[in-house]
Amino acid sequence: MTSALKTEYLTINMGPQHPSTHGVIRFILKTDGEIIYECDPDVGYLHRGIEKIAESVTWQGFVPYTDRVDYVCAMNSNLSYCMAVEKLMGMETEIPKRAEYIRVIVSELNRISSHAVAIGAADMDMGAFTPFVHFLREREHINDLLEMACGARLTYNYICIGGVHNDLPPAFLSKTAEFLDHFEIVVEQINRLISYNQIFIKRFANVAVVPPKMAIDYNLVGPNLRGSGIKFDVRKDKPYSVYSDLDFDIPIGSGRAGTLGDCYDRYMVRVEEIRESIKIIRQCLKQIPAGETKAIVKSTIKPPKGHVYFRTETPRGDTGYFLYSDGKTSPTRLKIRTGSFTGMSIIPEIARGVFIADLVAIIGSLDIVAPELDR
Amino acid sequence: MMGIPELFFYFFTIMVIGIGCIVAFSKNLLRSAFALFFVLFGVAGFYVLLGADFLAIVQIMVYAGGVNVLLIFGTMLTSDISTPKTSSLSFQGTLTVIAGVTLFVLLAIIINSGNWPTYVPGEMMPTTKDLGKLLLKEYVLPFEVVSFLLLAAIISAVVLVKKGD
Amino acid sequence: MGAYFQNIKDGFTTAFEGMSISFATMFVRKETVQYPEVDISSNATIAEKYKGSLMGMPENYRGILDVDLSLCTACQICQKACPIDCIVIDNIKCDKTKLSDGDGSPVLNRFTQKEALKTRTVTRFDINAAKCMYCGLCEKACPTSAIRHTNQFEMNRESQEELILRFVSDDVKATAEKRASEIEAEAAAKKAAKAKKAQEEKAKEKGAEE
Amino acid sequence: MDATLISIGLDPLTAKITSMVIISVIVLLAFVTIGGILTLVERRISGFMQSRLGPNRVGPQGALQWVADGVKLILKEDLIPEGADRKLFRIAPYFCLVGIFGTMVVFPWGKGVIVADLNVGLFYFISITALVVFGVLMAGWSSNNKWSLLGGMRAAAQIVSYEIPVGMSLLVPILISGTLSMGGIMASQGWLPWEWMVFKSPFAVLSFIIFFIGSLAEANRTPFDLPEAESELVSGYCTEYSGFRYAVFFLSEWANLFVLGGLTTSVFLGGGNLPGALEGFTILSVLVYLAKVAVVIFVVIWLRWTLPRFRIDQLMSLSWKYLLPGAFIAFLGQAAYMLLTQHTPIVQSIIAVLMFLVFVFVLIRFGLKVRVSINEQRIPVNSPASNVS
Repeated sequence: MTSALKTEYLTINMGPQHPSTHGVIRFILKTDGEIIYECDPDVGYLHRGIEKIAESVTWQGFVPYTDRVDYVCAMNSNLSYCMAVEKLMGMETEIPKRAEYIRVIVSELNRISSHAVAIGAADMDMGAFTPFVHFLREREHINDLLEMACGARLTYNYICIGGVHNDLPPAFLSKTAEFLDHFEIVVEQINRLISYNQIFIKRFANVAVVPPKMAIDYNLVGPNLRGSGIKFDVRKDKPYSVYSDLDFDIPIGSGRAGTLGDCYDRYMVRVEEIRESIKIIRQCLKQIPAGETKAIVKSTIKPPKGHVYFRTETPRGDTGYFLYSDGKTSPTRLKIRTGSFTGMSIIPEIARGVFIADLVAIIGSLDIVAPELDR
Repeated sequence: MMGIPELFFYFFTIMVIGIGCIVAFSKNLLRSAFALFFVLFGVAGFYVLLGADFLAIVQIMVYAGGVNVLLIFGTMLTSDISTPKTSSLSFQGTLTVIAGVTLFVLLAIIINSGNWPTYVPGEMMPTTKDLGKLLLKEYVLPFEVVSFLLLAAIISAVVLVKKGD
Repeated sequence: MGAYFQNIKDGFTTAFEGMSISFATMFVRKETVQYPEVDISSNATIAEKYKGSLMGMPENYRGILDVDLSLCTACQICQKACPIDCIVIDNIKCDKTKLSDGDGSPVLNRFTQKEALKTRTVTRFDINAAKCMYCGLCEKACPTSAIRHTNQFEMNRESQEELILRFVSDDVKATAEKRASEIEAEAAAKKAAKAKKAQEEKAKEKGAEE
Repeated sequence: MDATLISIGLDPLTAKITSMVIISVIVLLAFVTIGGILTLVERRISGFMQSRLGPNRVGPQGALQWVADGVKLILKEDLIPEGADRKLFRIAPYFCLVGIFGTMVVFPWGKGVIVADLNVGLFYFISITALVVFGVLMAGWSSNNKWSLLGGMRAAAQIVSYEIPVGMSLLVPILISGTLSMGGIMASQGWLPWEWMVFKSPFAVLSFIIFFIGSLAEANRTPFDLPEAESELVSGYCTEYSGFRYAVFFLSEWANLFVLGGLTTSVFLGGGNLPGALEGFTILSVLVYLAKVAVVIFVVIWLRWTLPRFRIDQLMSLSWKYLLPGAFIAFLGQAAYMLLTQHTPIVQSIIAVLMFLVFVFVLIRFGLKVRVSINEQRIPVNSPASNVS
């Protein structure tokens, strides 16, 4: 009977300017009514050639560009790149202890703000605008703190090769401690507002299930991977900076509202990572030593010939920087490997046979940030 | 001197006939479906003029709001939406003409032979209560038979849809 | 069947919970900063009219770049540090102490003891504020803190041309160039004199040889 | 009015038509004002719920923002997309408008303040709003935009399927009051809260909840705003509209909010009934009525800024699996309840008072929750005390 009814597929163009694609991403959808039959992501609308630019600027001069790779968590991108260069130069051990702690504090603060945006944007895609604004309100406080540290609110350029550019202002630590006390409770309140809402759970549970094997096959990283129940975190498994001295857990998805690896798991992993980040910052605030914040680095560095690949855990997952040096003042080749790209690659697979509204949920739960995707 | 009811009567008549022509002759199927709404609405207007307020509301609610919306819905789903050029104007030879003429003649005979009450009620009297009483007392058997038929139709529709899965 | 009623119950209780929070928010302070009315330039000034909990601009805010030419040594380090080449500096050999600023006051050189400073001065110091990405690398590289970020951030201009900040006025440039040509002339004269002297000496030597 | 017009020398027919036109214009203007003010109210309330201020620049506390918005929309270019069905595209917004304004005929502004207390008033109310779905479908189809089409189809499916539970749940008040006229239903209730329709029986509560949820869906309010879900369908059926036509769509949407509040108030929440001693003060009755409507509108806005949106299949299952059986249970239960208690009005009153007390208890629970949330948000951040290093 079904074979007798020939239905034509409706081809819809979702994006590049669509409210829920978070930037300029385009999907070409073939739908049967509201059900997606085929989803073809079209990336590259925000490609700025950052990797090519790197070949024409100095090693230090590229740090501000890493802010732009992923402007939702610029600190983490800075950290990734700077640590990669430090490894290339073989000066990892020269970084002052205080600088390492400052780096961890600011990057974890930035991780919180990035996750707040990711969660809030997912809420907004589900039609709940208020939680999004509540999260942005809290993010403003983080922005204030980071602005206090470095003077900018979005593109920080605070972490530099050899440490951090300047020491933290005196009131920073006490203000951060106060903010954490405030935020820990408010984030739970916003969860009560949206994350535990029955409608919201029904929208996210059992949608776009990524089983653990598929997650590995498609090379998912970060919270998306952990949402499928795989306990892998670069901070824990290949510790860098001072993460080995800190005590924290790796939250993983458990299928608490439906199936393991569904949108709700990925979402809740982020919520719990916020809590873990709060824990990490609290420990850092206690343990931070006094002292220098920057190792002595020449104004124009020329790392030795060779190459290095360094990975850190950014909010969107395992971000890797591959650097190839010819011993010149700028990189010969630089490649950035980001979490959003792998997240995007799985969409055609999991967005088959779901509703258009579910595709929005998928994009929200995978936390795809267009600039990081296209670079 | 023409009163308000007469004015409305002529208005509705012109509307029903004129827009009925659009329904019949429009080349665009969806436009026909949209125009049908006005026809149904105009008929509801006649009911109001005849003092059948309940019937008028049911006409709007069921036919204009329900059936016609489903009709449009169905048309949208079936036809190629970007070029809706399916015409409802298609003469299929003499058979159509015969059928049309026969229908017209039959209707004319019925209208002429029937004994129609030709007065317009002066005051609009509520009909709801009487209708309810008639439906649940005198005509309860036909009423139930019709509802049984509808139930059967609904169940068969569900069964048909289920098979498609 | 249990799940059916559980759904209904959860739907109502969680909606109830959420509504209590959004209702409560109505009675808590508003975070909006009414920007032009509220002076946000520091933590103290923002507190005057604003009841929310956001901070004012910190002291190290990275706004539009400003250059203190009296400190500038025309060393061009900032130009090299800038990743997007928005700073353009031209310099010429010039005696800085004798120059005057646009308004006529003399440019004080606080580093007169350093000979190097005397010898070079900027004739062009343009910062393209439309291009600038406020990364602060120039500020960090500057050895004399001549280039620094202000806490100005309003930069609406009518054209892009106006966004190019020119710190060296034409007058100063003209004076500097004039002075430079003077110096050059002096140097040339000196050199000529030296050369003449040398020639004379050579001639003398020649003569002596002969 | 007719008499005044006849006295200045018009013949009766012209006078009647003139007065009709004048009254229509007045009602239209009143509705435009109400719709406009509601847009402002919604934006302000949403601002407050999000720790923002909302529009507060035009006029005192932003009171004239809606005028500014309206002027801006009217002055904008009226774009009709290439390949659109121009006639239908132009006519569609007015269907929405007529559907909502048509309810004005039976809209009870208070006790005895009603244009036409039709015998089938409630029924008329439900059926005339069917015009809205017509306008939405027309707009969705004629825009020649696939997102609009999806929006229009969603709207049609949604409104048609929610009309059934709404209609069914309204049978309970009809059963209790024994009439279909708006005035009659209002008159069958008292001014005390436990004399309101909603507390008359447990099944009335159930039908009230179903009616409220269903009419939210019919008015396309969150959590049922799927036809114009901005994160999914860009803007649904009004994606391609701009300028004046867009304003008409939005006006009818917010006017619909007011109509929703009015219907809920007059059918379930006691309308504009006053205590016996104050009987006859029409103005007071209208004020009481409007106050109740305002509360209902606030709740609707509040829900919109709290809840996320349903998915289309969940929306349908809510209607067919939850609301419709619930409405049937309410209807049958109410009939049984009336049969059982028809000779003991005292039991009915006791149950009504008990239910009111339950409601008060829920309100108190709610108040306590709100207090906890307020205290949580008041935990200081960036306080002067934290300035020390």
